[in-house]
Amino acid sequence: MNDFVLNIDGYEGPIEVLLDLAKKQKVDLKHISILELADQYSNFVKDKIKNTNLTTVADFLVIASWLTYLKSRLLLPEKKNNEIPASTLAENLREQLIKLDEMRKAGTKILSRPQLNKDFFKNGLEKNTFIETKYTFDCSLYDLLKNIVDVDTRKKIKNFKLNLKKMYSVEEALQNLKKVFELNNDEWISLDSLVKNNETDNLIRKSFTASHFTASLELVKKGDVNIRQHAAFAPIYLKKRAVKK
Amino acid sequence: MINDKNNCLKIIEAILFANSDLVDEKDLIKNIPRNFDLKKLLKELKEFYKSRGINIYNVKSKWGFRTSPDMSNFLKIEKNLKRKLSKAAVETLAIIAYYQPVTKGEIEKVRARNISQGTVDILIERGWVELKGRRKTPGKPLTWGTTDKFLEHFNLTDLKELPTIKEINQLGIEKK
Amino acid sequence: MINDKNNCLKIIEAILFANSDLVDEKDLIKNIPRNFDLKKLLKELKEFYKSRGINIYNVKSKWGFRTSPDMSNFLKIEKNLKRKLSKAAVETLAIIAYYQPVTKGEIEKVRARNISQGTVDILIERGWVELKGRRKTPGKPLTWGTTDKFLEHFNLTDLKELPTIKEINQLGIEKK
Repeated sequence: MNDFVLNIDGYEGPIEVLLDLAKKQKVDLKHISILELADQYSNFVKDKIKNTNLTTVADFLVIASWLTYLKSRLLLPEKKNNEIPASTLAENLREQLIKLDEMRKAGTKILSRPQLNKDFFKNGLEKNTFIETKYTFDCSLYDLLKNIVDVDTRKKIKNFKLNLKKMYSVEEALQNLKKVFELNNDEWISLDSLVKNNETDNLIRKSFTASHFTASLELVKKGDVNIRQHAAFAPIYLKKRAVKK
Repeated sequence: MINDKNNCLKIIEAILFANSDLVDEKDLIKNIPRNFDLKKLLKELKEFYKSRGINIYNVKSKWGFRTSPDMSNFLKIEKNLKRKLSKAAVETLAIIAYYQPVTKGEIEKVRARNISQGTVDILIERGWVELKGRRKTPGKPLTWGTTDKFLEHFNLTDLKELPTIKEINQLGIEKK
Repeated sequence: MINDKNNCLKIIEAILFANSDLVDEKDLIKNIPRNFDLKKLLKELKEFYKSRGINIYNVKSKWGFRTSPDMSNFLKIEKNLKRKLSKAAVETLAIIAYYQPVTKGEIEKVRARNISQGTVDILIERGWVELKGRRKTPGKPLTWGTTDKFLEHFNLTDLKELPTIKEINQLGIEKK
């Protein structure tokens, strides 16, 4: 359903992997070694991702290459330029992992609370006689936004279809060519001459030419028509083939 | 812990409360240790709630909570239940909010289907949309727009606070 | 007869009992004589039911009866169990709960990747999070926050009842 959710060993994303690996270092997250983490992570990626489709692991690989870059910068003497110092990047990563760890614990804590309809219950009564129920219609901002997106999308699709209608399909071109050859069966006709002179829209002219060209190749294949062109980009001529007795 | 009388009473209270129908003694007894006399516990509870706003009530062997009968005069409480707007109404509201002032014809064009008067009526009744005067184009069609009550309901101080369609897409709200 | 405190308590009990949804103080107050302090009465009732099988519980100014959470083992009434939340959804919920009002960008800063569409949608569908308007900073980003339904679902009367991050971290250390 969702292309972005990847389950490798139950992980939903690289940051979760990083957090678990960092915890394996068995030190306070504040003091984890980013160098070690980079190695741990690249081993994880090598190990788990070997047989997985490349496009689905893009997220994991991006982090892997970033970590390799960070590692190399941490190992080399820092250059004096405008780049953010590697030590700051490492510190940011530590902080992020700490925050994620906190939020994971907080989430577990929330979910471990008593939950309505699981651990505690409302009154089972559905209706009560002395309550006069008045219905008011309700709509949340989210409902509203969801629907405007929906309308907007539909509008776009509709416009797109409208444009399509003007295009010529190969089927139409075949019908058209058949009519032309019913009336004219012994002269070479240029493909360009079939385009309506009053058609000024360039896109439609192109569509007409393309579909009629494809259709004429189809007729040639079937043996109904001969086709001829003197040179590349020269006009293309068509002529009905005489019916053999 | 379950072997304490107070706990048995608590269990019975919770079960009676959570069930809309009366609960039979044979279903209650499953949750009570054997050394307790269920009938006695139930009578004790009934006594406890006798003078309160909710009473314990039974029909033969079936038990439940009910509001006290003498409370009925005070219970003319008006309950406001919220009912979801229909898809057509939400869409119409969204179009009015985003394209106002907008004519009925324009709404129909965007929705690619007719809107019934009922749909607009619901929005008017709710106080979210109103007539905004006539457009100065041929035919002088009436236009619709949203009200201050609309802003209030959606916790907006200004129409400018509505997210743009681009922003909504970035929020990752699911498109159908 | 209504001018007696016990009667006021009875009326409140009956009303709270008769509504399976929480009842707002402003609806309760209509049924109570002016010379009574509703808040005080509600607190008294809450205290009275504290150690029973059903408790009085509130989310901000809304009140109701709920079975006591300690009774959950005896109440295996099977209501449709919802699908388990993904780790990503739980983390996102925690971030929204603790850092609200929080922007999508801020959530992503902790989670390090785009929050997938589905994640927030699932939380919205459960009614636990909602849009909370724009931040008054440059760019005026939209923010997310938790709802009263979130509080109600997790038996919280107020966001302050959530353990602080410091407390959570200490819990983690204890485990080791």
